Amino acid sequence: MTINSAIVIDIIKSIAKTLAENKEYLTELDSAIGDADHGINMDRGFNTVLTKLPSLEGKDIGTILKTVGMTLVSTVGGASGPLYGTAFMRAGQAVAGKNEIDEKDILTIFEAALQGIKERGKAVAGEKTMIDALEPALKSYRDAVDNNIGLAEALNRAVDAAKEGMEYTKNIIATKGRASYLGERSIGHQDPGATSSYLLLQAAARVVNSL
Amino acid sequence: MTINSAIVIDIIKSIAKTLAENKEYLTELDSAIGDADHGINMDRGFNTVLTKLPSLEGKDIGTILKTVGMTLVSTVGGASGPLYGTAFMRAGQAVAGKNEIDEKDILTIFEAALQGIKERGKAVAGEKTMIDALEPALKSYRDAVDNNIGLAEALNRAVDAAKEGMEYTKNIIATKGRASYLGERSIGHQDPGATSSYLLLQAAARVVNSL
Amino acid sequence: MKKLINDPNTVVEEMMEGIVQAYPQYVRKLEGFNVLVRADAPVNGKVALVSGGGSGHEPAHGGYVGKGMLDGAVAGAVFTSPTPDAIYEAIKAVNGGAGVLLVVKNYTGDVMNFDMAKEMAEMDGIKVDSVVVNDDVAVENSTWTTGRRGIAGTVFVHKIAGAAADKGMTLEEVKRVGEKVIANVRSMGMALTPCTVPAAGKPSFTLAENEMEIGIGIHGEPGTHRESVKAADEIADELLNKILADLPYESGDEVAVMVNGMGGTPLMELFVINRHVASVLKEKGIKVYRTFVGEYMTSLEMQGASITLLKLDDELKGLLDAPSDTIAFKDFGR
Amino acid sequence: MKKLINDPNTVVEEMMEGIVQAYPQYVRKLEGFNVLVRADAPVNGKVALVSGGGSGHEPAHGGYVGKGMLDGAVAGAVFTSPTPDAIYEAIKAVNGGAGVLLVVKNYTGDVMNFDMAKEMAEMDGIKVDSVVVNDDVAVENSTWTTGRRGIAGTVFVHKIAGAAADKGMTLEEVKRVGEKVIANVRSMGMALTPCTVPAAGKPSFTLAENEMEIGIGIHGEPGTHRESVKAADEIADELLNKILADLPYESGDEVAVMVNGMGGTPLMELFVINRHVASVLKEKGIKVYRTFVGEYMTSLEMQGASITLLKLDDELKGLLDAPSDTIAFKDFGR
Ligand SMILES: Nc1ncnc2c1ncn2[C@@H]1O[C@H](COP(=O)(O)OP(=O)(O)O)[C@@H](O)[C@H]1O
Ligand SMILES: Nc1ncnc2c1ncn2[C@@H]1O[C@H](COP(=O)(O)OP(=O)(O)O)[C@@H](O)[C@H]1O
Ligand SMILES: [Mg+2]
Ligand SMILES: [Mg+2]
Ligand SMILES: [Mg+2]
Ligand SMILES: [Mg+2]
Repeated sequence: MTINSAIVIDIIKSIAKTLAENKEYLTELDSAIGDADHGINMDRGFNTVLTKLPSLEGKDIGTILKTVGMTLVSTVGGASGPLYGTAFMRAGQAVAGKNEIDEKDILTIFEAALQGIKERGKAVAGEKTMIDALEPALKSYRDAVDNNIGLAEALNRAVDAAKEGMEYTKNIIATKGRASYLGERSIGHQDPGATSSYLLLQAAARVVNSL
Repeated sequence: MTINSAIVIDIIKSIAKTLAENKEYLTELDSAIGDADHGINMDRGFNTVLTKLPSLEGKDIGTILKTVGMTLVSTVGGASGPLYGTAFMRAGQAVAGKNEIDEKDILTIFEAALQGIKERGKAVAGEKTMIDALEPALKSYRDAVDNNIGLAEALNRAVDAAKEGMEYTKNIIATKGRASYLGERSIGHQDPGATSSYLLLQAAARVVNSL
Repeated sequence: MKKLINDPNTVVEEMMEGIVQAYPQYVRKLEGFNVLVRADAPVNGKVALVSGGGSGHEPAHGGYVGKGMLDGAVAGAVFTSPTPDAIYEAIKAVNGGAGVLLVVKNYTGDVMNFDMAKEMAEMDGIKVDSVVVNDDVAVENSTWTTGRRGIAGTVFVHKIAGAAADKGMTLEEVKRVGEKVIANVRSMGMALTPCTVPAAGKPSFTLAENEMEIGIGIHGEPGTHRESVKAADEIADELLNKILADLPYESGDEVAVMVNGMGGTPLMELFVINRHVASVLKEKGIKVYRTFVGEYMTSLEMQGASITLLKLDDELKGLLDAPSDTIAFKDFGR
Repeated sequence: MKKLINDPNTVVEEMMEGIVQAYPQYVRKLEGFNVLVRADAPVNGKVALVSGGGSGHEPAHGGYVGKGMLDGAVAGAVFTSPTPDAIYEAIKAVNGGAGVLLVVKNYTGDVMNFDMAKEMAEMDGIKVDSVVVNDDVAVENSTWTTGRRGIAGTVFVHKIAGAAADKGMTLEEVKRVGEKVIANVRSMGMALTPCTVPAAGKPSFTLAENEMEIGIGIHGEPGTHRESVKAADEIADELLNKILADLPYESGDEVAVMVNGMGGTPLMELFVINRHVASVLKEKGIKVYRTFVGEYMTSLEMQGASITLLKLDDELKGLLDAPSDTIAFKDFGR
């Protein structure tokens, strides 16, 4: 199975919709251990992305992803803006010029994106951030691709792993981001960024599964 | 029956006690149509008066009342401070040098006090102020004295008239003092100053009745 | 009641100490009285200004003591006008031989206490005069009532009469200027939340989550009426309309604007209000000469705002632009 | 949620308009961005200072734009650090050829966004450097965390580095001065009430009538722990003790004190706090060189306070005393 530019645009729309639906939920999670804006931030960013999509129709996937990234950087703000923005920008660079991508390309995208997040945020897994959802998701996805089990199923496994990682964030102390100021008090709360990462992957998988 | 300096001091103590007991009640009345401080103001004033009483023992009644008045002026503040302060100061002037007073002297005191309040506050009866308690009280007292029915009973009648006047303040619009800013909205609420005047007369009568 | 205080009975004294500790370069306290005077008082040969009122309106009035504004500020108990003896001490301490002008807000208590102090000082041979500020248009003027209240517009009287005194004008002149400001200044306020007098321990009124109080004073009194909360622009319109109808203000007029917070209002919200005020005035052809947004005349922790317009002529403009250096009102002049 | 706003989605833009309408003599807004720069920017040959952060901290940061402090302030959404493109525009607009210093508060988001903007500006050949303020002692420092937060102490960095730039120092020198302030400034805050992000519509945490939150930041985040409310002096002690233990401060040291309100705190209460701070410092032989009491770095309508101590040497004293003229920080100098 391959994904073309039109599908990528559908995926972006699906992500935007999911984040809009979960705006309050994400903000609520952020109010427990952060500053109560994560859902608002993500929704503001992807809302602006939606307004850019018409102009991106027919463009290559690299351009689409890079534009999404730049839009997020310039509208989200906070910690998640540069992180997700960098992720999408790096993803776009990784598939520059391509009009169709397969599961291998998506692996490249995924790796580039996570690498970008790690470099920008100087964090590693286990610090109660989005990385705790994304890194296990990437691992599952890579294993699935290595075993040739098909894109849709590979994405589903990534989503499952992200969910597990997201839930795992409840058990650990935050050492990066705003929640780190809470120390022990951050335990028991699920990380908002890990949650948005899970939702984002889930929204993408949903589109691919419906193809 | 005559009243000597010691009894005057007892009366002042009784007033202080009554106002302390009614501090919250008076403040609550003032919060409905004023600025929620009348009980606090009166209590602060009479508390300071209490501290001055020891030094007043053996002094003539004029001096006692004048000192009470000056103390109220310098500790109560607000509208009630100058008004009650002036009342007591004028009362003191009216019986300057006397060590014993009878019901006629008390009539003089009462008239001087009310006159002082009216001059200081430029208000008349019917404006929803302490005058609405004091003026009918003075009238009843004067009638009683004219009919020679005795000091205690005369004071009791004054208290009854003050109570009626105080209750009447519920039915009228304030045109003086802070409550006047409420216009129509002041109707239905009892005036705090009329209430403290009633309480003050009641406390005085109580002492005289117990002689 | 949650407050950062130690004891409702000593809160005013402790506040006064905190002010003097923080700003000895601006003010000193008169021993035994809750009176702040200029650090360099009395200023010889200058007309001195004394104002004051209940506490709970901070930065009024102590925050306006200094060069180009007040010489002395007298603080009563919370929301209770100060007593004549304290005002009298203030007058004596700031009198520099050219007379003293009292700037009084129009409340029965304030007027009576300041009057008594004036009488006391005059007996000492000090030249004292007073002006009474009554800028609040929420309350209808009438010969049957005590007249309008003095609220945030008072700060313009401090500033402009203060500048007049600083320029060396006589007591009569300073009074004339103060009265000109009073004749041309109009204000109105509203509250989203009530406030709690420390010694009372509970709010002076209650408002439901969707209610606001319009036409409030600055002592936690209820206002003229209650409404459902609405958008900031509509609230600003409601206040502005009453103000604009009152003087009236006409196209071509120049005004100074004050958007004042009641103590608990974030600056963000005051600026949102100012945006609309500016646009309405522009539409009406009324020129905004200068704007002041902030907390100038407050009611403890109340959330809410008042709007003040001061109609200016050349004399008032010049004095408004004169330099002032006080704790809460600094202006380099221009 | 009761607020004097029109729409949570436009509140920051409307606030910016309200600021510019009120104070055109101090600031202008960059078209298309929530960026305020000095009315006279760029100042040729002077090192320019740019700071910023989420909105909701007013008067920070726009209130500190002007002579002797910041050249530009970038406002993000409420409590959300601004985006690199806006910061980049600010840098370009204020660059007077001598380089630009970014004053960043230590939050992951702020640091990343300012870093990205710095990279963008450097690609244009603009000399940019940055300092990161981390004065909050509530959060233990550790190599395992993101380090301490930047809170009210940031205003001292604006003031002192701003004065250094105003005196004509080079970018390296201004940065050195900024870092000296950072090395010597410590703060800690607490809240009696939470605050509500307009777009969120409900408070970020809740507190019972007898509870307070200690060790809060300035974004409505929960603090380090919760306690029963106590007397102002005890609260001040709790904050002061952590601050004093941190540097440490010694007898004979000279400090500047800032008692900062969180947005909804009456000045009265801040002065009560300052009274105790002054007396504790006096007892310890620490000399208070200057004190600042007011709302400098807020969290919307939160009631609460923070205490900041800045240890001074002669250089810092001289720069602290230099004149500044901004909307919210005016100083005649001395
Ligand atoms: N250094 C970091 N690396 C990776 N993710 C991070 C880092 N810091 C924070 N995050 C993520 O960002 C999320 C918070 O985003 P958001 O609330 O939008 O920004 P802010 O914390 O600035 O308000 C956190 O839940 C966390 O997952
Ligand atoms: N002009 C006046 N003449 C007589 N009594 C007055 C006048 N103005 C106010 N009062 C009385 O004072 C009372 C209020 O006193 P208080 O609350 O102590 O002062 P304030 O109104 O300054 O807060 C009113 O209830 C009223 O009875
Ligand atoms: Mg957040
Ligand atoms: Mg009262
Ligand atoms: Mg009062
Ligand atoms: Mg944020």
